[in-house]
Amino acid sequence: MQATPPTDCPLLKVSGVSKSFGHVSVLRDVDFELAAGEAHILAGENGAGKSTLIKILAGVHTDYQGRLAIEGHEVRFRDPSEAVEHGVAVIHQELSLIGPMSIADNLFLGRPQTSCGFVRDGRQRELAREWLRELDIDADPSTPVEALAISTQQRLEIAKALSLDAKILVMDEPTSSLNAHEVEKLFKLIDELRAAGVGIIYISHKMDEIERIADRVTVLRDGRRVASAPASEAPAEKIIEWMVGREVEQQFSATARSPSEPRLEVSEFSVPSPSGPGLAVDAVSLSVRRGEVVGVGGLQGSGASELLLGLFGATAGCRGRVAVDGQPVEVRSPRQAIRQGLALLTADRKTSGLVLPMSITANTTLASLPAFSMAGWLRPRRELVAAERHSEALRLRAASLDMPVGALSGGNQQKVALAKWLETAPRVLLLDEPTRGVDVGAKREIYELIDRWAEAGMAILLISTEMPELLALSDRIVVLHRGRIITTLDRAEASAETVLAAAMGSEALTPTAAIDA
Amino acid sequence: MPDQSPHKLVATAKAVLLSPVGRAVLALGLVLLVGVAFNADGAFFKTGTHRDALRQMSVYGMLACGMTLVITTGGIDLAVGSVLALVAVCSATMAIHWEWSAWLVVPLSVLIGAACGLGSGVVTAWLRVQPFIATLAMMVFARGLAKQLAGGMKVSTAVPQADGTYQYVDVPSLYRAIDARLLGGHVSTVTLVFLACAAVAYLVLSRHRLGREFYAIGGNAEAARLSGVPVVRSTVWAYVLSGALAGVAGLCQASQEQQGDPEAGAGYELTAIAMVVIGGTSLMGGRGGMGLTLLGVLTIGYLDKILSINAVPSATRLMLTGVIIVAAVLTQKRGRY
Amino acid sequence: MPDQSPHKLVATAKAVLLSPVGRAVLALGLVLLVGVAFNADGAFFKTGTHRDALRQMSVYGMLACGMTLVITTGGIDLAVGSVLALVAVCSATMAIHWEWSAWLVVPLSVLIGAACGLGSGVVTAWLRVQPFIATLAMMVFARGLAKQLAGGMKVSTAVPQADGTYQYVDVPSLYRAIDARLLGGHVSTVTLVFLACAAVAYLVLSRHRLGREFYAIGGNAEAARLSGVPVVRSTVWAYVLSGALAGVAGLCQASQEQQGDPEAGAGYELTAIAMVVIGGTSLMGGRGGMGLTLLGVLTIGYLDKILSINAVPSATRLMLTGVIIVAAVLTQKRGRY
Amino acid sequence: SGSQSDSAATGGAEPKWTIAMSQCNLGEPWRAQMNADLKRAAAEHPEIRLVFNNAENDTLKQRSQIEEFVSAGVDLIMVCPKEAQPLTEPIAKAYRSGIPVVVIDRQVLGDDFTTFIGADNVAIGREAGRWIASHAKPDARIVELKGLMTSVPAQDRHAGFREGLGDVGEVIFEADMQWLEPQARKEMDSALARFDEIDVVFAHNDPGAHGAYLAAKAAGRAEGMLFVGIDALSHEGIAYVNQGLLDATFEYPTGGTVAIETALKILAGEEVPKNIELGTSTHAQAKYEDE
Ligand SMILES: Nc1ncnc2c1ncn2[C@@H]1O[C@H](COP(=O)(O)OP(=O)(O)OP(=O)(O)O)[C@@H](O)[C@H]1O
Ligand SMILES: Nc1ncnc2c1ncn2[C@@H]1O[C@H](COP(=O)(O)OP(=O)(O)OP(=O)(O)O)[C@@H](O)[C@H]1O
Ligand SMILES: O[C@@H]1[C@@H](O)[C@H](O)OC[C@H]1O
Ligand SMILES: [Mg+2]
Ligand SMILES: [Mg+2]
Repeated sequence: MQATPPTDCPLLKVSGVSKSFGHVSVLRDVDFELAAGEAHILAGENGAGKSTLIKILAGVHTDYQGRLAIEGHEVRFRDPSEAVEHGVAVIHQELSLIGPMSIADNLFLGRPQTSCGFVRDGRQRELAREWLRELDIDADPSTPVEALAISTQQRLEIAKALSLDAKILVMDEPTSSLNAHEVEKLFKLIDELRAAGVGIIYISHKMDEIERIADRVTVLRDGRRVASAPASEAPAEKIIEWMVGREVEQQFSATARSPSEPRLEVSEFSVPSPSGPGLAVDAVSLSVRRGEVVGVGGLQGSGASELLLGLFGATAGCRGRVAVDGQPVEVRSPRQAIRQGLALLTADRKTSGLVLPMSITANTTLASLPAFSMAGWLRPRRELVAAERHSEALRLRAASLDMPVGALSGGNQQKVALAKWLETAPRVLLLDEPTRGVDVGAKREIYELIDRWAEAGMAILLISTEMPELLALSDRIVVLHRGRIITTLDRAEASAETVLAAAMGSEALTPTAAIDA
Repeated sequence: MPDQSPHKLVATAKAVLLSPVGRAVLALGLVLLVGVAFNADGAFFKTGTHRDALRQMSVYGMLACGMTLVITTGGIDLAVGSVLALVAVCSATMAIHWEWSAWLVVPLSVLIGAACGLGSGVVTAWLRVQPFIATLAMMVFARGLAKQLAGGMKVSTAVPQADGTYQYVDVPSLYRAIDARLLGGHVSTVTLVFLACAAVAYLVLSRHRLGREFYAIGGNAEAARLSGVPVVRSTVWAYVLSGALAGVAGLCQASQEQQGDPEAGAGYELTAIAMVVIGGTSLMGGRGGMGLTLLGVLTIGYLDKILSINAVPSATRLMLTGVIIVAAVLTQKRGRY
Repeated sequence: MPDQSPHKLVATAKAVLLSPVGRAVLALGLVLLVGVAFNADGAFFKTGTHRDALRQMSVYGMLACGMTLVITTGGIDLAVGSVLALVAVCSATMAIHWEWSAWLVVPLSVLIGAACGLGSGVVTAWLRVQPFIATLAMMVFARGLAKQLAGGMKVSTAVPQADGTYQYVDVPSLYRAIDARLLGGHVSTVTLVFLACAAVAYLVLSRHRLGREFYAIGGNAEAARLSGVPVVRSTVWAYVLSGALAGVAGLCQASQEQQGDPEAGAGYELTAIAMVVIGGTSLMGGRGGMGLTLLGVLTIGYLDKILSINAVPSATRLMLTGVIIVAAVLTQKRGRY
Repeated sequence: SGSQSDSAATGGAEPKWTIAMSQCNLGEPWRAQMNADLKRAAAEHPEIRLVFNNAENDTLKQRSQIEEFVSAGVDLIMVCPKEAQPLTEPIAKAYRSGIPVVVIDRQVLGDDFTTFIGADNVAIGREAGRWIASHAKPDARIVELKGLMTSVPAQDRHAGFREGLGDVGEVIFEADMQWLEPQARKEMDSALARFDEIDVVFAHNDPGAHGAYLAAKAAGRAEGMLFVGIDALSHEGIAYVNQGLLDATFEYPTGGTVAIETALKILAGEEVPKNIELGTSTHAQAKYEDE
């Protein structure tokens, strides 16, 4: 035990950390240092081991080799609460909120405000309200968390970590569901924390975010540290090269497309609100042509996700007309939708996208089982071939295709969800945040794939909170505001500013407001 | 806008009826309606019938209180019926054979129950055996122990002597007190004991930090752990409390039977679980509450009583029970979100 | 690198032992070891003992097969014991009293079981009542119906006549055939029936589209629905299959008892669930498989047999069962995927 | 009607008296038989209405049933108690409130009831023991399959049996089969596996003896083995004896007919004895009769 730490000793020092799951080695001899007041980016491809390193730091994984030291004192956490006691707060990649419990209870989980062991609900609500205000969350502290949109949940997760008053704040892809406005709000908070001497570890696959906040960058590849440099010596291209081991062109521009006849036609389509009376989507009409990518812009609560779910037959009580390839279709269940050639990649892979305990192969073929069975009997060989094909095309990183999807890294899970829908060879592809949590290399591959699918004649309806992605991929962007289409922008008109302005409801700013597909 | 208020009222009424509590009340209402319709020549309208109905459901109710805590964590406690028997045997030995004072017998009974719960809790939370198996093991173990301690017979006021004869002793005053009626004979003491248990369970579940942790563990154990909830310790507590409440139930059972029967409480765990679930609490954990359980206890308790006062033959009774249970919960959809 | 191979072997062995199947084998191994140690003067080493052990676990095993399917969907089927009794009564009535041919009795028995399963399935999947409650209702209903049909006594070869006397008829050849031994007397027919049931369940679960859908529903019902899985229909199928297998079990039970006892199978559901769970399948659904259940059936079946041949007194037997169950699954950590 | 209230009314005459009966459970055929016997006997008396209730093996439930009978104001209560101690008080209360109570089969404590009708299980066990002692070889190897040993009838039969057996034979295997046939077959399987020579099987009830017989039959060892049970229900034990499966069974009379006769006397105001003991009778295969 050192009495006083040497003054130059870093806030956090990770030395020689290794970790394996069974005989799969995930981290090998990793060193990492974090200084007070520093925003330190941890980058790497999907499955590189970033979250694993973070989980060691958070006291989640306790069996690892190597050492951790905080302010010169060696620590070895046995559970997450010990990490919190040592001033480490973590926002995990997978949300760790308790769905049925209220916002206030979630905020104070593990350290409730009590007197004689009894929870002081009034006090908790009061404190919660302050944190909600801080993060611009417009919700009552007694609302159950599961009723919140994912983006709100993610911001709540941030509030929860901030409220711990930590010395070390770790954020594992905290913005994967946030829109530009919300991200900017977070960065302001990060700046304040940095100024207050908090050390921040930030994991992200978004290069613009990295450029915006990085003081220092460390890159992992295949569980090894390949580089660590001050931000000034690590431009985006360099980081990507470290990550991938080769050069990847970052800027993506879609091939010029020539959309032909309408494939998906929607008129006067309304979707009831999931939370009470009223409509989440109000008489929306739009059409997507063969080979066209139509982006759907809008802020949280605009109803974009509901529109996609409604079109896919996942919500009861929708009204309106839908036609595919000129044929009116009646879609009253996802099953019917799939038969009509629709596919929906949902925004939340964990709750509605994947069956976590099932294997990669089984998830891949789940939506197209008829094609993989004869008289109901499955054909495992064929399934395997299909899974292998997608895994190669999407560069899936997994120890084996028999592995349960739940054991994959976040980005790789997303790839499996995509693979499932590709396997159905859809005519109309509905994508809700298709690259959430996906690394740059893979993201680029997905962009190229989307491009190729469009070229092959699919009609694609795309939701993305990542503005560059939305702008780069979409031939047109319809912007929703409170369930109505407020404007439609073509490629030339669309820019971050025009989309955002429309999303906030300012019709006046957009000259083409009246034009509709 | 005064013309809106009836509309609003209807909406409110609808919301209440569709809420979990509203649905549980509906289920109970349906059962009581059956009672009114088949009132066994007016027997259903006598206060004594209700006093007895409440007394009869009390022991099950105590088990259901503990079960609610465990189910909230996403677990299950199959051992409660056997723990009841074990405590009944032990308390009878202490109170009848050894003539110990109530000040010793009551706390020790609760403690024995809690110790069994501790066993189940440690095996399930710490050794990570599935709760179903861990408590099933405790269920057979406690039953065996009860039989062993009772020496294969009931522990009653006929105390076997060394020479093979029996000496008859008095029923201990503790037992008489528990089996008495209070408030002018209108309420059985065990009913009040049950209400006290329900109050304790309510306070723990809805007002205490521990209860909050039960919900968190049942809602998402991994997230709870990440948030610093001492998952193992809190889970163990849920089983300890369930065991302690089964201990209280065992004491009440022995008092009413005036003996400790090692075969007592067989199958009670299923009834207790059914009471919790029929209230609307999901076995998945993380949702529900004591209010719902109270309604569930009343629903099953009254169903049983109504069939009994009408002297419905057992085959018919079983069939009717099945049908009425389904009818009663039909409005309760499995919670999606 | 030849010097690595022993190291590799150890690693492989370790991986196998830590896999779910490996752990289930360990549990079974432990129980068999107890059998070797307490072999009841060598009775454990006689082939007949094993033939009998396998016969005795067969009826439970059939129920466990159906239970595995239901549990995979995240459900539970408490009705199997009662359905067994109902089918036992019906089959005895058809085969003994009405002297119907096996070609009618066998399919009808399976159908009656399947119909009960259909009832449970529709109530739980379509009307969305929690499986615990839906099948509990079916459990009491089927028991009541069995008693009603049997008229309060066993349906046996003593056939009551109009004048109050009894006429004795022969045990039907179907029953004799099911209760016979095959392969030179070394295997009971019911054991083969059980194996056939296990094979069917295995094929459905691991090779058929339906089984894949069961896993998907149990693993994440919402994701399954959004992937086009007909969640309601597939879930109903799980209960129908469980009911049908309980029907087979009822027929086998009646054949072995040479009568239809309306009280048969009481509590068998718990044993069947325990067999599934002790194999390592989680009650959460979405995981596990028939191989594990087979190991679970053997583990519980042999445990019972070993205690029986050693004539362990019932109190001790219960306590030992509890301890050995925990010891046997101690290595099984709760599955995190 | 679907109600169990069995008005035995034949000619539309309104029954004069209501008799309520609480049976401790109906899972055991013997108890179902008792109810059937009561019902048959009552059918001959249009002046009584007989109402049945089943306590499903739950003491406290049975206690409430008695309380319900009292509050319903029935004319006579019959009860086949699950337990002596816990039912003593409710029965006494009913009796003291002026309702005659006929206790059947199992005793209660004290004497606050009108009359007890039942057989002596020790005596029956003794009878069975004696019969075996005189029909088996002196060094017979005996298997005893006991009823649920926490219940009084099983304890009494066990004690009586050992007494009646005297020093004939040796009990080499005993197990608790909880009155259940499948359980008995299982335990007999184990006995057969352990012992190559078994001469006699005594089970505390006929289903148990039948299960044991089936086990021995399947093992090919039933020949020459004696199977003895208790109960002698016409559709069960007696049928087994008549079919040649069991060698003997000892009647454990249900007392149904006697109970109805006694009840009628009580209702008519006649004196009845406090204790009516039912005897047993032996039903053995014809081949033993000449001995
Ligand atoms: N519980 C586990 N069991 C087995 N393997 C695991 C487990 N958790 C992680 N892995 C594996 O460890 C590797 C690293 O995963 P990790 O989550 O650290 O990646 P990551 O760098 O955070 O990726 P992403 O950017 O996709 O989030 C992956 O190959 C993953 O499959
Ligand atoms: N199950 C639910 N129960 C109650 N309210 C819900 C539920 N699901 C969604 N909502 C509410 O409906 C509104 C619309 O949510 P939705 O997720 O569709 O928004 P979105 O347009 O997709 O936004 P985002 O960009 O955040 O994904 C939100 O205010 C959300 O809180
Ligand atoms: O078989 C009978 C048993 O079931 C009952 O409990 O007691 C009397 C026995 O003869
Ligand atoms: Mg990660
Ligand atoms: Mg959304």
